Amino acid sequence: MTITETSKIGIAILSLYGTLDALSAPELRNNRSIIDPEKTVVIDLQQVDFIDSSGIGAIVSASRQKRQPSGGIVLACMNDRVRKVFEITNAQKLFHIFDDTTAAVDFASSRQSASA
Amino acid sequence: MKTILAFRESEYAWVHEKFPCVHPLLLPLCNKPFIEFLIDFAILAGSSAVRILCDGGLGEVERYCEDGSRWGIDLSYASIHPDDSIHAMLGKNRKFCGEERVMIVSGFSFIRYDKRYDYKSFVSSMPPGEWSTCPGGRITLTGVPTKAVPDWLIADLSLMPLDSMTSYYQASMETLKTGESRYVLPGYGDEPECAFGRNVVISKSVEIRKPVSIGNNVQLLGNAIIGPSAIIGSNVIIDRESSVESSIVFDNTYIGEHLEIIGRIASGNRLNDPKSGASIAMEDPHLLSGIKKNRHLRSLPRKIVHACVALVIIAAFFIPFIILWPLLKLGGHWKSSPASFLAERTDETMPLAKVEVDASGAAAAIAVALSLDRYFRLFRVVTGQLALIGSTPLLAGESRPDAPAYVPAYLPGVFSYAEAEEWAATGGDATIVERFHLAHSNPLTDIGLVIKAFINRFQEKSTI
Amino acid sequence: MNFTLDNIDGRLVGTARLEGRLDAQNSKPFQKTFLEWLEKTPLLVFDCTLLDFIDTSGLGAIVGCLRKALENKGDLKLAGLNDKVGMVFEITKAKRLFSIFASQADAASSFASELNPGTT
Amino acid sequence: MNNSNITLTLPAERLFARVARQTASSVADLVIGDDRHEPAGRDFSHAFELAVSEAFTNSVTHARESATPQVVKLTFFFEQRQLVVSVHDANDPFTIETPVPDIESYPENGFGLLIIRKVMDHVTYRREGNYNIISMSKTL
Repeated sequence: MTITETSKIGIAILSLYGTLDALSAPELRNNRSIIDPEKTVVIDLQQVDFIDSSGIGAIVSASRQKRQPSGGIVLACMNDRVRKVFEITNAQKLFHIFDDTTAAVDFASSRQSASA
Repeated sequence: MKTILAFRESEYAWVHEKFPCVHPLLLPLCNKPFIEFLIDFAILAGSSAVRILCDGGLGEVERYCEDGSRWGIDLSYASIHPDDSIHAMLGKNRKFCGEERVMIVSGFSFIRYDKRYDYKSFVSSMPPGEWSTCPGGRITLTGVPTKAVPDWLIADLSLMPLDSMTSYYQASMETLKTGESRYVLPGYGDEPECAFGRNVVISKSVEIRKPVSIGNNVQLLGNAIIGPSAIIGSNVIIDRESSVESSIVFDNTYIGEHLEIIGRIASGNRLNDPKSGASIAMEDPHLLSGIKKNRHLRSLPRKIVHACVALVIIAAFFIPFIILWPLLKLGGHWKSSPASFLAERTDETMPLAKVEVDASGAAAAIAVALSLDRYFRLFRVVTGQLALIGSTPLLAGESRPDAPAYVPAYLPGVFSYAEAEEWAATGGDATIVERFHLAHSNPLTDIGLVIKAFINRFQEKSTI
Repeated sequence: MNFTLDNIDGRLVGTARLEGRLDAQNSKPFQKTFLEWLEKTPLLVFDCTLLDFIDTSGLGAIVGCLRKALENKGDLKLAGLNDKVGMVFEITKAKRLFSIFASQADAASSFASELNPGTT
Repeated sequence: MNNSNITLTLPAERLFARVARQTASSVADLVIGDDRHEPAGRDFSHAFELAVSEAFTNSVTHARESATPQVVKLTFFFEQRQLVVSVHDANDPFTIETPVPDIESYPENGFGLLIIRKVMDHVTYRREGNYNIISMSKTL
């Protein structure tokens, strides 16, 4: 998996490419923006071609790192494969999920400024 | 145009409580799941794509509706939070909405529409904002109208909250009465107010009073009275002398003999009163029960009981068998041909010989009376492939209206439950007996039924 | 189960309070106990306020009790059926066989009002 | 691939989960045939791949430290419209009847067996000698 990190109006956007499984999950877990409890992160899942329970676990734990678990991680552009695994584990309940990165960033920034 | 259908778990929590077997969005309204009415409406209103949003699970809904190709539209699914406003929902689905006009139907409510109106023109001429509301539900439009409103354009539409069993019952009954003309309903037959599914077996003395809607694989037994205003799901048995009036019977429900179901909703073994909201789970299989694979059927104790009894029969009939079998075989009276039958897991098949004994002559008559034609099959009970008593094994590939794909209970046996009852030799009656016992029997009653089957076969054959 | 006898306008009315479940497990002993009550008076009320559950055996037992009460020139009335027990009576058509009252008091006093004034 | 078995023995290391997965996905595609372009076919293949991934990862996670390298063996076969895979390892016995994790408490683990149970039609666990065998099947 590769993670491309960009930033827009103070929000980190992590775009994941490839496979998010037990092997690649630590990479996401150890990402600086993920670890920072103050930082709101948008994770773009469009290019994730495979995710399993370890991948879900990594995203859920990323959320727990945040000061506001329900808003600290915002998910964007889930494809059908990813969405199905979220659905099975019920993890979709924990996140705000957008079908567009720009909308996700707008939401994240409004959240961040509201809590600041 | 695009449509968003948005729901919150809190709006349909009552469905989970009263009808735990069905996903609330798939709750049957007349003879179609609730969500299909909304999809139909979205299509009538000119949508090319529909997205279903929910803060709860949508897995079952997705398995049922798939990608919408059945309706010729794009159907997609997404998740929202319980406190998301319409604005927030639009934000989360910005890409889906694009630049187009969007109709948002939110809330667990039923849309009373009429397919004869031109909703498409109506929607494209409506100003943005709320179109229709009811407590807990509303239809909202975004974007600008693309047409001017002509003077003559009218469209009948209202929303009705589905917030309780009472309102659900009302909506179902209303749909049954006005259904065909207003909505897109499945069903066969030219008779108005009378929708029938496939493979409905109706005994001669059954009385049907319109309006009724009956699903697939339904069996109505002697002197049953159905309707007026009866909505009966699929895989339902209404036993003898029972009547169902102004009531809804869910899929896979067995209604016992001599019952009177008036103004009720029966779902499996649960009987509900839509007026008071009272709900009772019948523990008594003679009243109502859910038709499904009886858990005892596959249980180990049952298999052991069956295997032991089979061994006893094998031992007891060994001598007559070893004498008669070579005799008949040599005389050409014993014909055995290989065949493939559906196994207990109906997606599998098993090889099983078909034995026919030409019952001319004393030896053959004795052999048949003693059920020796089934002797080899007894060994399959010991190996666990067949039950000692269960359903009549179905030939693989044979298309029978009561094939197990339609029937939730199938357990191939050496003997069939139908053979244990004198009155039910073949056809629909046999199926009903089998289904009844498959739902209610246990290892002990099985032994009694095997003996009955033996005696019946014996009497039948020895009188020929 | 508790059984009480009341004198209502000169008629002896027996009230049995049914409790919990009436099913295949306890319907036989119940019918036996009923015979003891019937010796005291043929005018009986089953107060079902505390009856939670009934199945076909229980229903059969109550219908059996009614038959015996009628044979003894009495009657058996039911009172205080909850929704669930009421539904079982309704769907099985057993409801038509019985006079059913909202409360035990209504049921008991109905025996008195049935009296023909001329005969006492 | 009726009546033919495919057996794959892999080192019990995370890296090889991908091999297990890709094999599972290829086997599923083979079985589905032309339907792999249909949504139902794709779902079947994805579900199968997911279950194999979870089972393999589970075996690797619980693999014991030992002098000899541990292996995980996968056997695929297809019979009567049913694709079956069994995953075989030499770890300590366990139970597949784990409780569903409470999502509200943001759990990190425990989803694996839940996923397997949800996406496959039949899942059985048995212990043979010193081996765990999870057998999973899905009907086309």
